[in-house]
Amino acid sequence: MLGAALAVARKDLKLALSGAQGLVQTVLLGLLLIFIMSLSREPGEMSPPLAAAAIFWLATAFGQILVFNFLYGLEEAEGARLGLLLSPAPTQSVWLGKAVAGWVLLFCCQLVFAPAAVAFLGQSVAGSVGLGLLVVAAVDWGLCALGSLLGALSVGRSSRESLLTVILFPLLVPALLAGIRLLETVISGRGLEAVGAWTGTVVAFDAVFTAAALILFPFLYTGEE
Amino acid sequence: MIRLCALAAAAVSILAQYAIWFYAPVEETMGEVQKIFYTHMPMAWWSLVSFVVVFVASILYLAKRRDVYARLAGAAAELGVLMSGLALATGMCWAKPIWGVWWTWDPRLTTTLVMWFVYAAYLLLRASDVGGQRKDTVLAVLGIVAFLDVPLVFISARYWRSIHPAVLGSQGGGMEPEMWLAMAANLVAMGLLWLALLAARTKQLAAGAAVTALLRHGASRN
Amino acid sequence: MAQGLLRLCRVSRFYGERAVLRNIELVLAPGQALLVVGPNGAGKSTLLRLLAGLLPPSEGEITTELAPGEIGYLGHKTLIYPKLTARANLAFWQAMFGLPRDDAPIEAVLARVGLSRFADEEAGVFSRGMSQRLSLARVFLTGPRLLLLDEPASGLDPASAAMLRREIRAAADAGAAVAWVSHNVAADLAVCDRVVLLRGCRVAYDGPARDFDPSGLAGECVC
Amino acid sequence: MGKEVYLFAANILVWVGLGCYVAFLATSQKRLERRLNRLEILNDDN
Repeated sequence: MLGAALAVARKDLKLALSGAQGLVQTVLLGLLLIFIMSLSREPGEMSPPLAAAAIFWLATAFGQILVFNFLYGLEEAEGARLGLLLSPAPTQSVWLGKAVAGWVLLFCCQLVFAPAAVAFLGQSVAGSVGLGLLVVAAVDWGLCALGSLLGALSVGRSSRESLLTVILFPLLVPALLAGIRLLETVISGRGLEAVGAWTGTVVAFDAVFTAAALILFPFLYTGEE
Repeated sequence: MIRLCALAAAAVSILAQYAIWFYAPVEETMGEVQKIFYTHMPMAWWSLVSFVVVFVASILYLAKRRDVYARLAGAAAELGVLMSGLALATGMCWAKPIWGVWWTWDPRLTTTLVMWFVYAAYLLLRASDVGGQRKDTVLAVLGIVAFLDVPLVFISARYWRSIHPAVLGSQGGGMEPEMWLAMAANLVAMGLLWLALLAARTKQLAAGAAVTALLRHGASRN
Repeated sequence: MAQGLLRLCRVSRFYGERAVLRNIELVLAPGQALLVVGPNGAGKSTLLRLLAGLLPPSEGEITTELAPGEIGYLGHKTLIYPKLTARANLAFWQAMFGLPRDDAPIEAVLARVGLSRFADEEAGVFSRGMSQRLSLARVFLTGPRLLLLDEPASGLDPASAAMLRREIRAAADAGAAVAWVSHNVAADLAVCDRVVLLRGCRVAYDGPARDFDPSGLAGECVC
Repeated sequence: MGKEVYLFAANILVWVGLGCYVAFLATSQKRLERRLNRLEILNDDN
């Protein structure tokens, strides 16, 4: 399963980075969001770290929708989904491969979002950058686990991206809240006493939806149109 | 069965309404407004039960592939959205006079709102052509995922508030026995109504499917 | 009836209110090339997807002795990633099917379908016929015991179509079971062993190819 | 006066909400019956 998942992830990354079209759109949309949100602050004024963290995660959440629509769209263009399903690898390896590819792509996007957020929203990072990366990576995995599961919704003839957004966003609320709070802590360099509880939430979110996806994905990803 | 349930619901509802307006004592600090509690509480309760039903029916559908479970999940989700929506609305009617705001970051309120969003989206997908032939399966998966999210939403909503301490105190403290009785009456009334509506809607969806099947076999004869 | 590779027992398939296939009984035997013919909308493609296990039957049962990954499927769509080179496409499927990472078999199948010269070009620039050849190479690469082909010759020039028929015959002679949907009955009849005619959601004829009279089909089948 | 209004409002909201759902059930039932009728006419023709 891991081998096949890796093959899927590698293929998807190659396609995403060579065409670059999917990634560029995501990055542009995120930057646009951050820029527009920056209009809410008076010139010369700093956005509160909480607001900056919230905007960062909002950009990420929108980016995630595009990323997974793109990743699952790849299989639909020439019907490759049928080939994946006929391969001896378990269906879950497709989920895992897409989740990993999405995770990497999302992280790349965030590497652009983060400096943009710092610049446009007037932030200065007081906490440790390493910790920030760790937080972002952990929350991203939760987003990608769920995004990869529900991205499979958009297969077949009814690929309605707006529907994916409307169901995915409320489900992501716990992970986003945790991400916002943890990132705010990192940006403001405040004490880490509250972080324990949030870390637990993130870990629980990651674990619950990874397990759920492993069980439920084969039901979603089938040969039916 | 449905008719009986509905009749019982009507009878108990009248009793429950009487209990709200005349039987239950007026609470000292909050006054008449506290009585919203009697309509609010059953809504919140039965909406949560509806979501549990969606969850269980979805699991059963994936395991057994019987259409009746898909229909049950659909009916329960409709009731759940309706009742959690009403719970939110009545909750706001409570919050405004007592707390002075329409909305506050209370974990229970927030969880209810997020769940309302999730299941409203679920109903939206149900009405759309999502998944094509696999629609019931897709919705069953969503029904499971949505319910797994409930505790996570609740926990995160609680932590969120615990950092920004609540502006507001907790709801009414000690309750008199008459209040308990009034609440129980309302709870039972809504429960019976809930059951009647759930059964009626499930049956209706089954009838719709039966007509579809008739068309299918009719087409074969031609 | 002999135990086949794959067996359909009273299988029906519905799409919503519409029946596509009803009470289909079919056994696929190894080494046999089966031609599936019938008018448009008779359920040929659906039958192939049922055989592939891509669709669950609405009613009835499918039993198989095939392991996962032993079915090769060629559909209307080519199952190719247009942004990858022909070689990278095949290498991906090699990895997906758990085969060892090896260039030799890829070269071999590319040569077999006559694409060696274009191995390092992006598949997106290929013509329909070349894409179909690459698709065929993908199928051969995994060495399937059951080959399912959904109108493989559509859009092919006569030379490619002839190559396709040759390869299909060779695969059947090598012991694979082949099920093959076609509109070009006259040409394909010569290559296959057995014919199944679908009409009105049911099997109207199932028997040896030499006893099948395609003249009755004229006008409703050839598109 | 004043605060009781909220109690009335809450109660009315609940019953209006439930009433709307029952009305929705009734209309879909009617639609179903119409479909069934059409089906019977179709079958009589055969």
